[in-house]
Amino acid sequence: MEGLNEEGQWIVLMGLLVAVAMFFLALIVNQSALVGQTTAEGVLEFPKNDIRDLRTEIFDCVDEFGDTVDADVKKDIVVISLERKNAVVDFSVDPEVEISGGRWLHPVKIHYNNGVTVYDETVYY
Amino acid sequence: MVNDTGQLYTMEGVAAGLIMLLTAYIVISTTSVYTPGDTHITDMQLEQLGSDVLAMMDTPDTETGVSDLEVFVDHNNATGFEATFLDYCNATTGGAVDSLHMSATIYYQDGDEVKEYLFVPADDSWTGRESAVRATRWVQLDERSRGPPLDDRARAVLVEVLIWRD
Amino acid sequence: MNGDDGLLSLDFLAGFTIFMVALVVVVSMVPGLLVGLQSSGIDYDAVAYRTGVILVEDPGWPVHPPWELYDVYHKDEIERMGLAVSRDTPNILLSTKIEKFFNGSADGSGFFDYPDDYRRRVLFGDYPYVCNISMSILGGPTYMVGDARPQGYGYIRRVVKVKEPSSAIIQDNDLYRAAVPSNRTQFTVRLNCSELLDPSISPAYRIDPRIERISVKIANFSYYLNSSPYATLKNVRFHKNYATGSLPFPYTSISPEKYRFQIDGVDTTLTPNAHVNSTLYLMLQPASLPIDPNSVIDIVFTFEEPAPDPPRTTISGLHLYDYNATNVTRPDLTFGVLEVAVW
Amino acid sequence: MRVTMDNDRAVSESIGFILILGLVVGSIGLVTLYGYPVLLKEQSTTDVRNMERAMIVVQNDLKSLCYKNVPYKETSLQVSGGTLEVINASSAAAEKFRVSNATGVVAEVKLGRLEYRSDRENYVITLENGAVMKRQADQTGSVMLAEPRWFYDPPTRTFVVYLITFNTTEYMSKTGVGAVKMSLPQKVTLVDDDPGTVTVEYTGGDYSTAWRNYLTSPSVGMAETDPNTYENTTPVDRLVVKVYDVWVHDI
Repeated sequence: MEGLNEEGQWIVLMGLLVAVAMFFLALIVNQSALVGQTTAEGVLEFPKNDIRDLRTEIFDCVDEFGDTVDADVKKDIVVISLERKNAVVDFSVDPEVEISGGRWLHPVKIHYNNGVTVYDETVYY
Repeated sequence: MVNDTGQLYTMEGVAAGLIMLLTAYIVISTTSVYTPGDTHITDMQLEQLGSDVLAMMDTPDTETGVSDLEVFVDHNNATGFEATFLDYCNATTGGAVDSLHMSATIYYQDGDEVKEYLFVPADDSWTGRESAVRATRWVQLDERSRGPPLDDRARAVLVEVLIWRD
Repeated sequence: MNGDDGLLSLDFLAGFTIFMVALVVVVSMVPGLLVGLQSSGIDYDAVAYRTGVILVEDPGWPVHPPWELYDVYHKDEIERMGLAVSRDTPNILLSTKIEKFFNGSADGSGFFDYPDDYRRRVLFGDYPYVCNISMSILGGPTYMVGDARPQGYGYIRRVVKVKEPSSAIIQDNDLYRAAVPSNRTQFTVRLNCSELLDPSISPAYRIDPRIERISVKIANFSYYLNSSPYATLKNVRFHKNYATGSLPFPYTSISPEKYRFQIDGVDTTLTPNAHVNSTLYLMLQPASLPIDPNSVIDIVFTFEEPAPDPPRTTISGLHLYDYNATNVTRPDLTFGVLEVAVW
Repeated sequence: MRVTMDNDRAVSESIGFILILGLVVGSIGLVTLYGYPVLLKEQSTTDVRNMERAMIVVQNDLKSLCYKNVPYKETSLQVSGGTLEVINASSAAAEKFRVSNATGVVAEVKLGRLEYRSDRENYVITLENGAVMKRQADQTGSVMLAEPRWFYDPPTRTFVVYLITFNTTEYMSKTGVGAVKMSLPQKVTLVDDDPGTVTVEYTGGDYSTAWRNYLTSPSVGMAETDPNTYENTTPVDRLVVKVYDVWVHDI
């Protein structure tokens, strides 16, 4: 009789314990199923390379035309940006001004908006 | 008497086992955690690589030089573009060569319309069902007698490259 | 009762075995249940991406003076190791930064200790990440730091260009041959920093003696010999802002961390008083001279023959170390690829 | 305690057995009665949340197709506790956006959508026109979980509208593991440089609350003038309407 009472019971009880543990585990797993937005999506969403590329292109324009940027080229950039990059782009180049260090540079205003990221910059180039 | 107890031990084992298996079955059948495979990671890596390659092709090697990219586009040198692009993006530090493929299209503006022409066509590995990414780069072309489709005026064109892994 | 015990343990064994088998089956099912929660793979890729961005798009910190010039005693002041030439030139890396960065090992023989220094200065984060960072330069060396890659790791590959230091090679130039040679003659190489550090020149192509090596080579010295097999080089001195007195410098000892000077291919000090037959080569390590953006540095080679001897060299004049391509060779940017693996 | 008495044994054995059996049966009963329903409820909630997440992943694919000009996208996902179906843009059940300027209609597009209906909970999750939305079946309210990318750019006074349609060649629905395969064969960009007042009209109904909240939010900045009809509150110098025809090949 002690064989049954003291040794047989715990096999069933252990089984029960494991079962209950699994139940709780399942509840926890269910709770934590949702994960947030991943880093990769965040990186893809943020148009870092687009903005850098646009800046380089605008500086190339300034190199070529100075402050009288060719209207056709500006239109190229604005229209193609909207069509292919889905971004509203605007930029303007002002005549050179003297900045510290006695250098004469063009103030270049760049505006970029693709509905998720808005980027505005005035850079002296 | 002795036999009875013996059987009970076995039955208890079976009972405990059944309870656990049943619970495991219920638990597993009800918790269906299935996160869609994060394909965006490979997309992100490829996109970064593609942008890097185009940016580096657009960087002249010397201060007064003209970038490779500009020369290729300006002189419609598709084979040179393709070779350089694939060289750059398939290079690894270990010396092994990666298996990336590409096609490229150039977008330009013509009378209020954005038009395109295929610069580098896709090779045979393209079936239309690849997980591809796109990298783009602006190219500023000087005024020069160039011939169609890009006419002589100075213009900004957009080079778009589609990259996929074999 | 005693006979019972024996029988009982056999049956107990059977029951217990069934229980254990069931438990093992169940336990083996549970990890499959938890697999959906595992997201460390994503994390590794994110860390690799971030490390790639730091290395390729950031010049590191501190910037003035740049981190790669810190010696082993000031290593702790290095906060972040980035390889870019400047903030405005992403993907263009400086070769001296690359050399310093990959000078690391696990056994303490390198400048940096792997993995501690790399964890703190490029990988970041509380988790002790392990990495393998490698870089190869087209037609140049391949660098690597870290452990061998296991199965499954976060990865990013970046394509870059590498900027190598400039050098002035003076070869068979008639401008530096004096018509009337004298017993004591001086040849000067001038670095005008306000010209060199002109902000209108992109950092990607700039000659910056503060962060890059400067080297001067007189390739075919016999061209300047005055019908004699050799000439005597008394010394080499550095002058700042046209001052007559020379700058303080270890002129009389060989110190590789400051400079390297060779006569006919043999290392020597800057006060050699020795014969020159074929070549002179001087390389100044970055920031070995106290240079500010407006200083003018003159490197003066003085040749002097003892009194009764005739003049043995015709070399004299001023060579400008500037952006003129005939004066200074600036190597083209070279293509390179950088791989980061993190796990 | 060592027991030596014989009659103790029999008594203890049956009581012990009954006790254990009772305990086991009792706990199984309790778990079945209370625990299992909780687990099921929890599971269907999880199914719905998983589906929200999956829809956002599909929305990311859609973003790649439309905004990044990638020709083809495919994502595998598991649909459980409900059904995922595609409602073709040409079907009667498809909702509609009409965009007009001062002089007339610029674009009128039937959208089509990707829709998940939960079996147990009455939730419906929908990917329509680039937005992920959720509502309870048979009720009027709805919320937007992930927004589309319409925007007004104040410095250039540009208003950009994206209309995304879902097209299929046949009826599709799915339970279990499947892959959403989409491609973008064509898109149309309409630019109007002097639109005057821009009017956006939404017809079809189920998600009018979600769209109202979105269109009147600061990022878009429209005002509702009639039920489901919206006008811009800030002057628009340039109206850009982009229409994307997305083809769903399989789910």
